Amino acid sequence: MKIRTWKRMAGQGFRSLFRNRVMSLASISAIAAALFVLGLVMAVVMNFNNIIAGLESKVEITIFLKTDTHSSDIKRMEQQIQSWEGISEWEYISKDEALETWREEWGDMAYLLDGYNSENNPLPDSFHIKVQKPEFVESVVEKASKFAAVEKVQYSKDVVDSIASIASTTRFFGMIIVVVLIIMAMIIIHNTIRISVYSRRREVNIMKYIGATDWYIRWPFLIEGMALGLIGAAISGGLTAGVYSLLLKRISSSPMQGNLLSQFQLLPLDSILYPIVGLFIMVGSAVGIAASLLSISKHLKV
Amino acid sequence: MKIRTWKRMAGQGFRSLFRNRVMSLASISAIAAALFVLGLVMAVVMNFNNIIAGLESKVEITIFLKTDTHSSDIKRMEQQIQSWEGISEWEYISKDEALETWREEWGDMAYLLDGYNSENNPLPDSFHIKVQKPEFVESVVEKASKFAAVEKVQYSKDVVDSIASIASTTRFFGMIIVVVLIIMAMIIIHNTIRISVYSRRREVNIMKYIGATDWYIRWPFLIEGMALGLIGAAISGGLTAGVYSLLLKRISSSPMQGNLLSQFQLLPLDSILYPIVGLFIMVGSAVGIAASLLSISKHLKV
Amino acid sequence: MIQFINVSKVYDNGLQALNNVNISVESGEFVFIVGASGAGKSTLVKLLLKEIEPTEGKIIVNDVDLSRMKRKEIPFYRRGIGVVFQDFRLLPTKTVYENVAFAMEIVEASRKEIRRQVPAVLGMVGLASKANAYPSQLSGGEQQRTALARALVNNPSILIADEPTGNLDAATAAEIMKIINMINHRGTTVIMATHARDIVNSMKKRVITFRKGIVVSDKEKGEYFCED
Amino acid sequence: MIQFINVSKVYDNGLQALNNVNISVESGEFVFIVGASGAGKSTLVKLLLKEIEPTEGKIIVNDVDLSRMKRKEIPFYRRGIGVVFQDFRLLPTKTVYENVAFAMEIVEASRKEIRRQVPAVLGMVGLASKANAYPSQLSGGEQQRTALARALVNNPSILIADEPTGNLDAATAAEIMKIINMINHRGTTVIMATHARDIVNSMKKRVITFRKGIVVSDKEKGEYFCED
Ligand SMILES: Nc1ncnc2c1ncn2[C@@H]1O[C@H](COP(=O)(O)OP(=O)(O)OP(=O)(O)O)[C@@H](O)[C@H]1O
Ligand SMILES: Nc1ncnc2c1ncn2[C@@H]1O[C@H](COP(=O)(O)OP(=O)(O)OP(=O)(O)O)[C@@H](O)[C@H]1O
Ligand SMILES: [Mg+2]
Ligand SMILES: [Mg+2]
Repeated sequence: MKIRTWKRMAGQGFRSLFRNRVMSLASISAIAAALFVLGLVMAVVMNFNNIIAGLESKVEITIFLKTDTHSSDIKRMEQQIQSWEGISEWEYISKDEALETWREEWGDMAYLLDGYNSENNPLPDSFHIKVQKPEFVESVVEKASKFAAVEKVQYSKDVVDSIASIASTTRFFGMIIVVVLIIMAMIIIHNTIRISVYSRRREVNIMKYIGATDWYIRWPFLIEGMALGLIGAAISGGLTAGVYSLLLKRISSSPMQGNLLSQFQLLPLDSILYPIVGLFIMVGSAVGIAASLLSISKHLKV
Repeated sequence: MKIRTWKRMAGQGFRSLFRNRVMSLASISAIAAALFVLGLVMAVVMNFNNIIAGLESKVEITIFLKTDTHSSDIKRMEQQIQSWEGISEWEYISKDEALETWREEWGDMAYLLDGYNSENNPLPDSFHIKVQKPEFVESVVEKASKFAAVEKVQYSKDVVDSIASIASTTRFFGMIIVVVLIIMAMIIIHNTIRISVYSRRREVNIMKYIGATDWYIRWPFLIEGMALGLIGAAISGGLTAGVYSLLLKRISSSPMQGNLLSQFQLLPLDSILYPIVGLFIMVGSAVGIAASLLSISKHLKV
Repeated sequence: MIQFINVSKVYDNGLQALNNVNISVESGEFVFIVGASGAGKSTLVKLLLKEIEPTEGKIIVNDVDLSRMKRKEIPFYRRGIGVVFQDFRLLPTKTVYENVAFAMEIVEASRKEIRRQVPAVLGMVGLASKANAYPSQLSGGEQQRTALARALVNNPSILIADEPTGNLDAATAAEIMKIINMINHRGTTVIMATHARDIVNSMKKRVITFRKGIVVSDKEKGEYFCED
Repeated sequence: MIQFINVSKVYDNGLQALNNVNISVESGEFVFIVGASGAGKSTLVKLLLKEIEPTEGKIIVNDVDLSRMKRKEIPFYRRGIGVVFQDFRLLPTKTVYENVAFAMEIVEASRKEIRRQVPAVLGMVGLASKANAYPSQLSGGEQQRTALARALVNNPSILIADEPTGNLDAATAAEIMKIINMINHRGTTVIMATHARDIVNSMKKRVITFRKGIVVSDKEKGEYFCED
């Protein structure tokens, strides 16, 4: 097709956006609403994943050593532990250090420990190991149990299980909701573009009978559909960014800061927004184009 | 108007639902999508409220008494504590009981306590008080501090603060999201009904010029709008119920059961569904009717 | 009685469609409105239906000034007028029968009346066999006759017909004119805008001729004057 | 050359609109199609445009069998035919100028050509002053002339006009017939369905008469026979 025809088509597509304001508004708000919710769900899922990742790195395995383990044995164990797969951090804590830590932690109640000193310290020496992922816990525990000098290996099976469970449940329901919403957004967009085509079926009909080719008729609708999708994506992107940054502000100024919830740091706006807006643009324009193609096909039949 | 006219109008309204399948489908899926998300948000908010209510009842204030407080003083304090406002539970734990509890709780490490018995027990007697709402904590602490026999009053300010904060943040953002969604649903529904009116503007025009009254023209649209809203409400109600019961099933069969998350019991389907469906029906039909009235008014102008 | 007193109509785009028109039509009269394309015939019809408002002047129908009419009264006023629109204005989603029955439903006629009256009127205009066809399944002339049937079904006291024979062959047109004449003999005022010179000249009725919005002649038992 | 060979058309609802029609029209001919309302004239036009398919028989235009035509070729075939539809088929959202220009845009004419050709054609049909009006702002006859302008703007080799004078007064109708006659003299084949007996009888052209879907007469320099 000639360049002037392309220009005409883009012009037609955008003009019809304005001429059919009512319908354009409906389409755009439908797309924006669907994508906005999709964005919120994605933001929540991404934050959950982030929190989970944080929690997962906190799983700690403690290896208590038998009393009077020789320091050369401890050296050897240190070397081996370093070589194990999936270890993210490890630390050796002598029984003296442990007693000191207890004293600090107990605070007001520390006088209960007053009877102990390095001579009669009842605590054992220990290794504290963090793994990269909960999956590594089993193998680390197994290997640790084989050391002759080990008295006991302790780790929180509870925490590991429930973390894995939160992670999979969140992803599972996040996916269900996102899929439902994408399907609904598709239905709405497809329908609104069908309506737009429907409202111009007379025009399409006339164009056909005075000799317009199928693609000549199709292109303005494709352009219109894509524009609708992209405008909707832009609006929902703005909305998502706005609500999310409001949330960030609110959280950072809230009294929770510095208490037990502060370990769950929300992701910054940037790292949330880019993938979400990218997805919005893809979904918006793809659905716009697909919907246009589907919608127009019926009315093109001779 | 005569009964036969009412019948005709209901017939017209429903027939036009079917005749304008394309648009009806768009309207219904828009309403259903908006209400579905509204339902999910409500379900989450309601569960959060429930969890918060559960947590709030867990706030505990501990009053440690001076060594050798006389049992008649303790009796008197018991009586006073009972009369305080906002107390949901209280318990007196003697220092012997406390030691026993420590032994149980420490498990493996209990040998550290082996040196203590009822003769040299370093622990104090104590009262443990639970309040109905975090707001009562301050007054309870204040009153308790006034007892002469009190050594120290201890409570988790952290937990109280963060619970109040979770509660208000959840409600705040829940409300924002719900309001945004209701506004979006209104825009979509209003637009889709405007489209429906628009697609029949010719018909409306003809009716006007052959002598139909304004209300004769309006009623079928009102009926159509209300039907759209109600069908959308029914679909989204079904969807919400389906997704929620899937969630319930999944949670109850998950490995989390019995561990730290099991204290957060999800609300049963019934107590979630009735208020949500009630709201759906109200919002759906109200918006349907309002949107119809707004939409038609423009085309009724002579 | 229908009176146009010093009526002018200027459209939004500045076009003067009617210019100081004075017409008076008695109840039961038969009047042809003729004139070239664009002379203002359809504008006159639209004014009479209160579809548009005059820019100047007064229109009085049965002693009621249309500009003073309350919004709520308009539908009831229009029910007394049967109109065949130049562009038919049929509902594409309704069959011929439904299009006609529709005009009766609006005035809350009973189902029985509708079932008696609609087939009778369709028979009168020669469309009995097309009752279940949709407008898109009709020929141009059949659509025009459907519009006429709808205009007549409520026994209006005034019948306004804008070019009701434009799409009809001579034979069918003569048939239609016979029906309209009969309606007129029953006492209905008839105002008919048309280009059909044969028909105008053969009917020997009052003829009002427009040229560019001005009444250039108004004669009893008139003729269609060709201006060139 | 246009040929209808044993063409019959039965609509979905069982109505036989055309019955074994055989017609042959040479390039450059001028043919009137006449017949009562519902005789099948518009059906013939729709068949020729490949808007509908014949139930039986073959239609051959310039040696191409329409039933064999590929889907992709249809638009290009239609560009060679200018049509004035009985219901005008104007775009309500475009002005008169745009409605006509539109037909040129479709064939990818340059902006310069469009700016030269459209006003010329509008002048020819007497609508120069209405170029910026929307169809809803036109009288019935003005709409009809807009449709004619659109049909002519691409210099088609065949002009099909379905009742192109139905909404026109005698003077304007005569003007339009002069234009169509001129187009025919330039070599364009003209097929015109009409009820206007005056026009048919005054033009002394070939007349094909339909009755209930059957060709009942086909005469050079024919007359419009009134059947009653
Ligand atoms: N809505 C409108 N806005 C602007 N101009 C209009 C409008 N409607 C009609 N006109 C103009 O007013 C003039 C009179 O129009 P009208 O429809 O009354 O003519 P008419 O006598 O019915 O013609 P015809 O025989 O062709 O139907 C015409 O020039 C037309 O273009
Ligand atoms: N889509 C359709 N479905 C069913 N029947 C149809 C359809 N289109 C036309 N008809 C019928 O076919 C017959 C011929 O219609 P056609 O439009 O060809 O008539 P015509 O000769 O053009 O009449 P007019 O002069 O009134 O325009 C009519 O009886 C009409 O009711
Ligand atoms: Mg007119
Ligand atoms: Mg026809």
